Amino acid sequence: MTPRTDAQIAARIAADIPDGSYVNLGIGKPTHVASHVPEGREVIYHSENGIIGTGPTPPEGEEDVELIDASKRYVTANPGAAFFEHCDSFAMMRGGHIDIAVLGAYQVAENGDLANWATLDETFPPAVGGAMDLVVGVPTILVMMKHTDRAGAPKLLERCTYPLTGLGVVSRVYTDLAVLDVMADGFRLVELSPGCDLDGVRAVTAARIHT
Amino acid sequence: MTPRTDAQIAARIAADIPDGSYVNLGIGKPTHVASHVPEGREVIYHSENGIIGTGPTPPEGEEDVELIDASKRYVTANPGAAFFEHCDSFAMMRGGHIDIAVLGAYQVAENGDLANWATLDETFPPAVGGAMDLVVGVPTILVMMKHTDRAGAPKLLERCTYPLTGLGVVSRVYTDLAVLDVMADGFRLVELSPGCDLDGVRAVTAARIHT
Amino acid sequence: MDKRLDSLAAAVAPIKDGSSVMIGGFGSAGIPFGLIDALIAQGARDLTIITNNAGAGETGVARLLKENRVAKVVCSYPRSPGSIWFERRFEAGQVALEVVPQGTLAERIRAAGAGLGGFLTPTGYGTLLAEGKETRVIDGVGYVMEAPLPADFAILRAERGDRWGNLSFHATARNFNPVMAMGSKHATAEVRHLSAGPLDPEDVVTPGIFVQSLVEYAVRP
Amino acid sequence: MDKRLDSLAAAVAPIKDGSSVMIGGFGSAGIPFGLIDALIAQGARDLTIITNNAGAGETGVARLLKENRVAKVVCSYPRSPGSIWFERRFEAGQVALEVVPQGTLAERIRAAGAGLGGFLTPTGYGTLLAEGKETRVIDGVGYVMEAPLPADFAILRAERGDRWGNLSFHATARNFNPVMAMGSKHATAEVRHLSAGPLDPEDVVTPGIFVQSLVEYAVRP
Repeated sequence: MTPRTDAQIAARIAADIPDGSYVNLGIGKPTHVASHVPEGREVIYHSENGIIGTGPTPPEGEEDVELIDASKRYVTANPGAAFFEHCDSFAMMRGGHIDIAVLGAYQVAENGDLANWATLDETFPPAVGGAMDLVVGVPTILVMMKHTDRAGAPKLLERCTYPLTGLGVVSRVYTDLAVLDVMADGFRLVELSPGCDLDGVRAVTAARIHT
Repeated sequence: MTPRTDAQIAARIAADIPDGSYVNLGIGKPTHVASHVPEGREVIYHSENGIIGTGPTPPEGEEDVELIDASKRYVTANPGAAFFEHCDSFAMMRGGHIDIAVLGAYQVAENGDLANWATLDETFPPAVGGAMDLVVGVPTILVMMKHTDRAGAPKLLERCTYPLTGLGVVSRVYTDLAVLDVMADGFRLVELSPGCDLDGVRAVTAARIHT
Repeated sequence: MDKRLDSLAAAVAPIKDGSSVMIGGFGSAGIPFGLIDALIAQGARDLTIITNNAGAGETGVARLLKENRVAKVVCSYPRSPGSIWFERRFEAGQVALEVVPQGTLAERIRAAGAGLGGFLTPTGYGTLLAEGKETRVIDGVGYVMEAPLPADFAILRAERGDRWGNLSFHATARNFNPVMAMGSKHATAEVRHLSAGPLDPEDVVTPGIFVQSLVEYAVRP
Repeated sequence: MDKRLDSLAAAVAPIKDGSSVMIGGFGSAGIPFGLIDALIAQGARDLTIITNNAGAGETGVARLLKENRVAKVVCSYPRSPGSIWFERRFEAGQVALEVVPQGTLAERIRAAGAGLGGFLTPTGYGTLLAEGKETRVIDGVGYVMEAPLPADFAILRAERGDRWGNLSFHATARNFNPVMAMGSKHATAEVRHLSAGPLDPEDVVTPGIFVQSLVEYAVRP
């Protein structure tokens, strides 16, 4: 069994994004997807902080402290980019103009519920950011995450136990072990990571996996 | 009795507009107010179709077919002007950012109700434009109108009989015969036009006038 | 990504009988006369037209009315000097009319484009135009609940555009064009100057994500 | 009309103990560091701060928290790497927190600036952040009713400004600055380049009608 690395998961997701898509990459690991777009495809990235056409990291010494993405990393503007203010940025998200979002998650339920903004630890102030706006507006929500949490507990569940970000919003989950679609009747296996077997994946999944 | 001409009413209104005000002039006669601003005052004009800092009519031959005001007249842009789209334009109006609007009226009631968008003639399609947005958002609504209609019937009434534009919105009315404030208890005389007498004005007003 | 088309006809080709179509412009500024003429040539009928003015004279929206392509007009100001074709069709009962206060019209279109389910506006409270609508009073101010107003298509006019669909405008020709790009499912623009190279990202007024196609049309009315 | 002031101190002078203050910026971009430092020097306390992030490190919003000037934070993202001062004050019960989804935060500020009484958004429906709020389902989609969020003041950062208060921005420093100018009763901006001559009316992002004062502050963080 050779679980996919973050880079391999990112590449697998990138393969599913059609040419000409408008895409929002969530903060953290999903930003890696941009490095794996297959040759010949143009994907346009939206950052919630006010740029569409977000380009790669600038060379060292050429950073612009006021040109950043939602992860607060220095970025560039690709040809055809535009800058705008926050209401317009969230109109793009909430209004269904962005085609695909790739997000991290604490938990995903078989009904498509997503939990990715707050844990049950009440001393830890919860930070929602733009996640709730993305999931209600973007028609295709892809989740990129480890199959289990740091303690080895399943993150794919019958029902989420953490506070929800959105209800029934996830289309597909990409983990180190498998790719799964969220269907009307629950998770359906799309593919296993190379060398992974279905029983092994089911053992670390707290919901049924249809095949 | 020498009723004020339109130009004289416009000048009287202009005298009441403080330096540095943001002002919207309704279509038709209120646009004349801009020609009568006293020396030394800067008044900034908003046109609902997307300009603030509207300037005077351009010289003949220098008109720009895409630089017009809400009355669809050719205008210019004063130094410090800005162009914007319709949602921003109406946010300025509805959100209380414009200080004063000068509007025409069919009828004004002693409770400040304004009727200036539709008559009772049902074959005549009513045109509301931006009037209803202006009256709810702009704190000071000044009305410029003849004291009576073409048939000689009063336009200052106890209650409007035409469909309302807004409820209790008018601050002051400037007619050819008088200037009247709208107070909690009804119309109060501010001044009579030169040579006009109060009894004569009361005779063509269908509401009480307090002095 | 290249959203440029070769002809006005290609830009309006997807519009169908019965479509709802937003048309940008206010007065003489920002009206897509080229696309309107192409839409008339294309032949679609029973259109619901969402626009500020119901047209005047014999061109633009007035020509759509003259050619009997319009089932309904949603606008703020149907009655302008010279709006004879609207008046003729309206009096003959050939066209339905929904009058919406101008700021509410813009905001309803924006709500559709921004994914909102409705909003409370003080505009029109207590008037004929609020009859039958949900209202409420908050801190002594009356509000009317207004619904989003989406459309299948928008036809727009811009000054400059690039192949990504980014648009900028000239003077007061901006008006309803940006919000209609946002509020429609498929927006197409006639653009005075259309370039293969990109607009400066600081100068873009309507980002290309809101625009599905555009075509050069250099004629200024 | 000349809205230019001579000093950052003059710009923040009207802010009082207990005022609500919007602060522009997202990450390192568009934060009015100069005005924040002037506000700390000015001494106002018990402030309600409306901003996207609760600050990180020892500068900006974090410094306001460190200096104990903040009674409440309304924001979308209190927890960033290095947001130690927010965490310290929050855990000690010294600062109240209202977490608002980012798009709802922007839209609530806009509603205040646009004179709307509230709006229905799908964001947060069915989640913890909608608890206790009015909801409704329209055509199968759940919505939460959100109220306008006004403020007494806004402190902003812009790239260019003129004496009429017109502003334009640089790259992603635009973010919340324009909507906060609109949503506050009194907005003041630190501006990298401030000119006596006017900005080009096509280039203005925030028209001066939304800005009460501005001051040149050339330092870029």
